[in-house]
Amino acid sequence: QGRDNVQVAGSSTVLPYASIVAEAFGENFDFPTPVVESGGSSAGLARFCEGVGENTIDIANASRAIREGEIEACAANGVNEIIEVRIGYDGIVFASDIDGETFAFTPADWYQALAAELPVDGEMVANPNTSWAEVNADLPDQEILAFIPGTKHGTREVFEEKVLLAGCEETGAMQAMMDAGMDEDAAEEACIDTRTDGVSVDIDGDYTETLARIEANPNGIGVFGLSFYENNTDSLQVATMSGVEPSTETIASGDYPVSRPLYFYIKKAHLGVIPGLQEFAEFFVADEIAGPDGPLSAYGLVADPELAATQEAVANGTTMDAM
Amino acid sequence: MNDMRTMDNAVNHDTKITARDVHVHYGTTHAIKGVDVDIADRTVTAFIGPSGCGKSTFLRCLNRMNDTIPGALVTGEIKIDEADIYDPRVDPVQLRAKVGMVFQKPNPFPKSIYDNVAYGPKIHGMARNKADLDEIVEKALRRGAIWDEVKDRLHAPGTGLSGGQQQRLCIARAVATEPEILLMDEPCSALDPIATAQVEELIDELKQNFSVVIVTHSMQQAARVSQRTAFFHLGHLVEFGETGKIFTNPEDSRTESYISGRIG
Amino acid sequence: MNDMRTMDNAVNHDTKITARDVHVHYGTTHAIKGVDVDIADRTVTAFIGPSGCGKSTFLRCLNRMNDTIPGALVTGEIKIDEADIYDPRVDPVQLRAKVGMVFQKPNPFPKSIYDNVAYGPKIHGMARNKADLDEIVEKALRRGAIWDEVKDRLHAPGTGLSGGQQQRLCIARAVATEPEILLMDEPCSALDPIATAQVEELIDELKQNFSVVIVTHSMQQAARVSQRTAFFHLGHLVEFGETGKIFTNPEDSRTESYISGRIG
Amino acid sequence: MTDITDSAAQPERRETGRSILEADARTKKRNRAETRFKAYGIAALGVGGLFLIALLWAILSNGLTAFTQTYVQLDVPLIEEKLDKDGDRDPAKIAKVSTFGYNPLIEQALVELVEREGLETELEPKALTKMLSGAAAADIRDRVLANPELIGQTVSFEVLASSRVDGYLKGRVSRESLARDKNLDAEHLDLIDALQQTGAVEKRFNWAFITGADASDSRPEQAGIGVAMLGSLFMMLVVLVLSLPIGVAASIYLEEFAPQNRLTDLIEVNISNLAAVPSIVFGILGLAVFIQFMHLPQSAPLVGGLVLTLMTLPTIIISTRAALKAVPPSIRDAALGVGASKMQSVMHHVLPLAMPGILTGTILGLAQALGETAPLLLIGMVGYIATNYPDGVAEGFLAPNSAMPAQIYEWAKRADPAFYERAWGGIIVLLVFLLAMNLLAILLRRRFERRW
Amino acid sequence: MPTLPIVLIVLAIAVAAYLLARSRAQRAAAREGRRLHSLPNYYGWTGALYAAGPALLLLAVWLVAQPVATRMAVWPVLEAEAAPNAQPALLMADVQRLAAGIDAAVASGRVPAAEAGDIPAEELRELMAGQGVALGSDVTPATRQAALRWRGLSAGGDLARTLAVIGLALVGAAFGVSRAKPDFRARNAVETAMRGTLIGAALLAILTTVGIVLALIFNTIEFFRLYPAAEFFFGSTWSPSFGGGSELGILPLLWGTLYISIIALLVAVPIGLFAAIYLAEYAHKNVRSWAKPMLEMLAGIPTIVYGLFALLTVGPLLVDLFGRNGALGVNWMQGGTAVMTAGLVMGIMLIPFVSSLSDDIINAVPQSLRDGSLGLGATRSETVRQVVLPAALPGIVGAVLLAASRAIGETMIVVLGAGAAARLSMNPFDAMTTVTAKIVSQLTGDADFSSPEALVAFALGMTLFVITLALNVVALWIVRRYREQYE
Ligand SMILES: Nc1ncnc2c1ncn2[C@@H]1O[C@H](COP(=O)(O)OP(=O)(O)OP(=O)(O)O)[C@@H](O)[C@H]1O
Ligand SMILES: Nc1ncnc2c1ncn2[C@@H]1O[C@H](COP(=O)(O)OP(=O)(O)OP(=O)(O)O)[C@@H](O)[C@H]1O
Ligand SMILES: [Mg+2]
Ligand SMILES: [Mg+2]
Ligand SMILES: O=P([O-])([O-])[O-]
Repeated sequence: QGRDNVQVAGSSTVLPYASIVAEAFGENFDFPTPVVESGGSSAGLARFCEGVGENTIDIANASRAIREGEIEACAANGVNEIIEVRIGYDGIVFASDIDGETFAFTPADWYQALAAELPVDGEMVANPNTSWAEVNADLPDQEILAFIPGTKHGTREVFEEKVLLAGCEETGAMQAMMDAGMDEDAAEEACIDTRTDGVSVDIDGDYTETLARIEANPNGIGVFGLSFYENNTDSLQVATMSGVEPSTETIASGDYPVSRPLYFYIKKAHLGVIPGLQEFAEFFVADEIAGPDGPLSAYGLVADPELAATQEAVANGTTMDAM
Repeated sequence: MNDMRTMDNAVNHDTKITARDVHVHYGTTHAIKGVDVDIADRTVTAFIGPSGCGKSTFLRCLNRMNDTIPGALVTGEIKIDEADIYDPRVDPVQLRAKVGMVFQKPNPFPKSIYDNVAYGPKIHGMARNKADLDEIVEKALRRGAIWDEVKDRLHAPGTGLSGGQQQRLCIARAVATEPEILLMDEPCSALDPIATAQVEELIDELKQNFSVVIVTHSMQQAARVSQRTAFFHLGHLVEFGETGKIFTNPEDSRTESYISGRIG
Repeated sequence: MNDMRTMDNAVNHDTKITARDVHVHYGTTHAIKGVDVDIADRTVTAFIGPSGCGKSTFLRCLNRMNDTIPGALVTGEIKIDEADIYDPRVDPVQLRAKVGMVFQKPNPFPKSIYDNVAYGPKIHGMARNKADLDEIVEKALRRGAIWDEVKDRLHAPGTGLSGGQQQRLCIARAVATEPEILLMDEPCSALDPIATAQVEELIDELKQNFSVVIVTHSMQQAARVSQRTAFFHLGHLVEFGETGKIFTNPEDSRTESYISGRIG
Repeated sequence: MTDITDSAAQPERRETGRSILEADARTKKRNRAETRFKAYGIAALGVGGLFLIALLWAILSNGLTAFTQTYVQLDVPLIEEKLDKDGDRDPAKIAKVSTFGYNPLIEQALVELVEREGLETELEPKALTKMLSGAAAADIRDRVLANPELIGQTVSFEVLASSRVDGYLKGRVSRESLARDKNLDAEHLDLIDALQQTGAVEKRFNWAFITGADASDSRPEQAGIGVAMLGSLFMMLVVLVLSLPIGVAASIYLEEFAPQNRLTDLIEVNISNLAAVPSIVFGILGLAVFIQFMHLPQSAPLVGGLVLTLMTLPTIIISTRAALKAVPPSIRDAALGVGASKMQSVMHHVLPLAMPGILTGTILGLAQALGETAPLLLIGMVGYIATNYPDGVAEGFLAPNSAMPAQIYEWAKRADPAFYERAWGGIIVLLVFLLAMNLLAILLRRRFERRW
Repeated sequence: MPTLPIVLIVLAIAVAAYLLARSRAQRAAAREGRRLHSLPNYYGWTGALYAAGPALLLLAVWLVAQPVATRMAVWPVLEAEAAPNAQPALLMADVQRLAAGIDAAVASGRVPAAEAGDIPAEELRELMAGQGVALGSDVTPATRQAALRWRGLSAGGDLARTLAVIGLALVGAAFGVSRAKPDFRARNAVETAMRGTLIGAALLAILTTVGIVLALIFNTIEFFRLYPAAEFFFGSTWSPSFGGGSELGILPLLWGTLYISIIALLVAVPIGLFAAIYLAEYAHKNVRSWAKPMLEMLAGIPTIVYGLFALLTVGPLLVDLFGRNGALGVNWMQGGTAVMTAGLVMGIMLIPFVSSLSDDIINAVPQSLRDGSLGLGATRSETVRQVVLPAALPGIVGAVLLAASRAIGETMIVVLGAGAAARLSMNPFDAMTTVTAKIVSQLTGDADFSSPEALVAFALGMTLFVITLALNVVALWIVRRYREQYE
């Protein structure tokens, strides 16, 4: 008996968007509502690459691009033709308790607040900063306590690259380290190495956990997805980064620096054979859904300026190696 | 037995236990029906009667072991040393320390033989040290007439003994705590004549200082060890008096029938 | 008892059970030491001996109830009706259906009195219908001399009976399945003389068709009911023979000492 | 036997004279220990009860609001040229109009409502729709597709208010907290207040929460736990039907029949070890064995049930074995003695006596299975799944579905705080389900309990 | 014929065999005037078992074997044309799906049965799509050929299977019925079969273990290929990172697991045990029958609730006590999430595991032992501590082990309550994490699934599995040693 519904699995970051699309798809098409599982990008891609056939999923959501090793693993199991679809961007924001102080950060502030060691006169010393005011006199005198994504999250990578590393370069710390004899890789490592004295807390869970922690500890500053923040403006206030307030507009325009693309991957072998798969994929990236005025954007997705190209690729079934 | 001495003893001693109008119900079963009895100090009192007549039940009233049977209801008055044992102020624990009991079915603890006997003395703090305790245990086992059989296996489990050995172990366990009153529910039922004689000797010895109440089916045994005998029948205490008199010249016809082997 | 008849009976019947060089070890305890015995059909054989000498142990060998004791090891040969009961092909279940047992400690099932007795007949398919079963149960309870006491409370739990009642219930339960051989481990230990007499009558009746082996501490009882008597001592079968002879003219000095009450 | 000699000298009476009314020092001490011991027991029970109350309080206070929901009474003009241009009521053509096509109608209905009630507002018609759930359009469309003859009329619908409006009426959303919310403004709230006066906006008991299906992240007000409850029900059926007999059978073998040897030890150790295996590892196992190897469908309650069965087995086995062990050997002897086989003695006597323990194991095992999420993550039962009622029993086992704890977990992660309230509401439903499920076991256990 | 009807037919035959065998045995017994060896029902059951047992077994084996055999028979058709690096399994999967799809098309009447063999390869994929059958690639003539071959073979196989299974059932039934004579040991036969079932159930545990090991082992090996084993087992730092250069030492995780479990047990065991004792020995029956199920509710609350409870209630409470400006003024605790928080809350969850099971076991200790002790003048508590508990020890240890196992395996509470910091610290007020929490997080994260950072989840699972196995061996040994058997 044939499977008649589309099966999607993967990133919990993409899940909300996928569920909105799936719901609308189920309402407006004769196909059954697709099943969207969560479980993480990695687990989703792992199942995606399990092989071809009804007992494997059709689409993997990912909050990062598929990696080389994964493509190989896919190929080894016969999943050769993969269509990559970028659905938009996820803005990453820094927010704190609504009743607390207001912050305006720069990447440099974060680097200096969270780095494990800072270069002082060519020597690496353990980070001595305990208050944001010590980092930057313009910031409130509030103890440093940051809830940052754990290393299982792709967001962490973005955070390291676009905040810590950028801050490290901005402050000249990177240069100082290299001057002190470190090679570039080691210096980069040192830049993104966060302190372990309890000031920087890794969150392996979801944004709700980060929020709960801020509620339990109002001095904390957390890292959230834009959509999450927008749904919780009653308890969170957002900080500006380098003077830019995060919003779908500022992120789409590239003014706000911290964001990452979100993807889903389609198994081409299933196109045309799993009922509704093609339609679902096209519906997902249609303007009325993923465009700037669509429900995804309303929910917090930053629409992809190159959506048209994506739509075309989906319609043509352009696979990755063909790109 | 020497009837004279029996009389003598019985008259000499004060009443230790008084029961007045005791009734016991197990749910709907009316097991004891208005029993009045006075048990004298330093005497052996035997309870006899056909199986199921309520001997064990009444015996268990005397140290409130019936408390542990769900549904058992005891009414009436039982006094030991003038104190009502069903008084709310009475601590059944202390009562039972004073009124020891050997149960009808031997129930050794699943512990070593030594620990079985040492248990009581330990909880009552009767030994100051290990040597004391060893002594108490040995003495109790000797009095229970089982020392020779178990002295080499004191640390073997008490549950691995033969039926009669378990029974004697339970006797030893009960006497180890030196109760003032000892209730023994058919203590010799699983014993051979020699062991029985040894236990009877123990009872006789205990009687010098304490009160012993013994349930027995053997009228010979009752005649041998007891000074007073109570005959129970269908929950009633039919007759109670000097052992000699009960066996030779009972007042109630039922007693007579039972003794002569006509009712059961 | 009539000695003439006893002799008579004993000679008439073939051997039902033969035991040769039976040893039983419980871990390190050597409980039975090389016992040889022939138990005749349609006879009552009494096992006597001091407490702990191995009577129960040997009895349990005869229907392989020792199998259930962890650590018990039986060696030697025991044949019933010429078949070795320790042969691997033997089904102990069938054996036990044929060789019934009354245990030393009464162990009623925590079920109703009726169900206690009906259980065996049910699993052996002895009743075609409820009426049949009722009849079997009543008959067994009557034979166990307990019918009158329990007929109004057949559906009360068997564990709520008095000690002696439980014992008789277990006897009733054992006879309900009509075994060919009945092993009774001190079946009258908790019974009053009348009940004892009734059970002895039952034994006498059973003997007409079946073999009965009874462990007893009462030499009077052994003399009353049995045709042959085996005297055990410290795991040895010291003497075995016609009951009359054992009690009047024992060959072994230990037997004599025991019977005259000198060793225990 | 004794003779007269003893009676000659009366030895010293042991100087105890222990009164039973006055405790001596040692007894007092022991009694204090006794009182303490009992107090520990009461305290333990009290602490347990306290924790339970604290948890239940947290659950109830957070979750009860999920059982009410705000609805808006709306007269929607089903304009023919928008919904059926040709006017031939061809269902296929009517279906072509997507939910987006219904939005203008709703807008219009709202504007009319405001006007009819004589209210003033500065909000744009499009902004007005923010007061309603996204589900409204879908609801109306469904009704129209079911009864095309409605087209052309103005039909009264009861539609869901948006989660923010609902939150406002429940006190979760306040005017201040809306300051930065881009979804709703204070103006909306004025309107809502006014509409509530007129009765067009109303808060009612939320049956849809108990019977409904999951909804996407943008429509918390529509989400219900009914379908997931069904998923749990089918999973629990599998668990009960498999784990109880298998668990009891395995325990009987190990406790009553198994010879004392290495194999038995191995099995025994294995079973206790399985109890310590993290539940997610059972998920890995389930994915590998049931989905990849046996090709059972993904996200199916059947697979979930199988995985949870494996996870529950150790609990049932361990408790059953403990209960079997506690049955006194004399009972077994008694049965064997009348010629019952080992099997019969176990089945007829030992097992009934061990029943309370077995049922306890079942209660705990099922409770654990019912509340477990982690393994479901790997076999595809967590996410946006519980969207449709299965048709029929076979579908119930095989069609994709979620389960209550997975649904709760999902909701707890979602961004909109309205989902958070539903997560707690879902927990209430789960606990009621748990009690209902275990009620039989609890009653049975009470019946079987006895002492011997 | 599909499987379900076959099974139903076999069961019907079994029922018939049951009735026949039973009545035959009864009649024979009546005729020969002998008693049956066993109860009549046992004869019935033997008949039924002979009928159903072998037949169903055959069916099961056949169901597994037929596709394998067919696959082997069909592969040569494909082999010639297959690309050199093509995967037989994948190609065969396509063939199988294609064959199933054609079957479905025939069944639904879209393709007349006679023409099924004539559909050209090019049209097949479309036809299949209409049928909702996913194919890996376009249909080549060889695939089509293979699929047709497959259909032919499996149709034959299905027929043979139906006949063989039903035939075997009939033969078995006949045999079973023929054995129903009075002297046949029917009970023994049935009990042997039952025993086999029991053993089977017990072996399921081993099977599960094998399954778990197999599900973990390949990825574990893969992990150790990428990451040195010595650093994994003896490394004292856990810091995975995306850029490579992760340090994946298990020690801090093991320490966290141990620490949290111990605290949880320190909470659950005394509370659970005392509650059990109180319920079994002191409480009124009505109190007990209410309190016990109530406590059991603690086991049914989803762990995420406990996690939130830890994070939002217990954590802040502990900080108020032990934190910087806490009531105790000790400044031991930096944040709300700590070993203590998670341990406490986990302990609450485990209470019913200890209390309910122990309560049952304590309740099962024979009253005569209590009487024996009380009769010596022991207080109830002395009786409980020195007589009842030792007698109930094996069961209680079982309950505690179960609780400990749950503590080791628990995730959600740790994730939310203990913080995610992997560190080796003695301070119970520090944040730490456990092996299971990391298994979940590494498995569900964003990391490349073929990277050591993701694969480490399997190695963690495997290691934990081995460690708990060792602990259980020790526990078994201890229980054996201290068991007190009553009676
Ligand atoms: N389960 C057991 N484990 C170890 N030793 C045992 C066990 N059962 C009995 N024994 C020992 O074996 C010996 C014989 O015991 P058995 O029960 O056969 O005695 P008995 O003759 O029946 O005594 P009694 O008349 O007291 O019942 C005794 O020394 C006893 O301690
Ligand atoms: N737990 C109980 N529940 C209900 N009835 C009981 C219980 N215990 C005893 N009985 C009944 O109470 C009556 C007296 O029992 P008791 O045990 O006192 O008899 P007994 O005189 O000791 O007899 P035996 O000599 O047989 O031990 C009997 O009819 C018995 O069946
Ligand atoms: Mg009695
Ligand atoms: Mg014996
Ligand atoms: O679930 P994520 O892969 O987006 O963290």
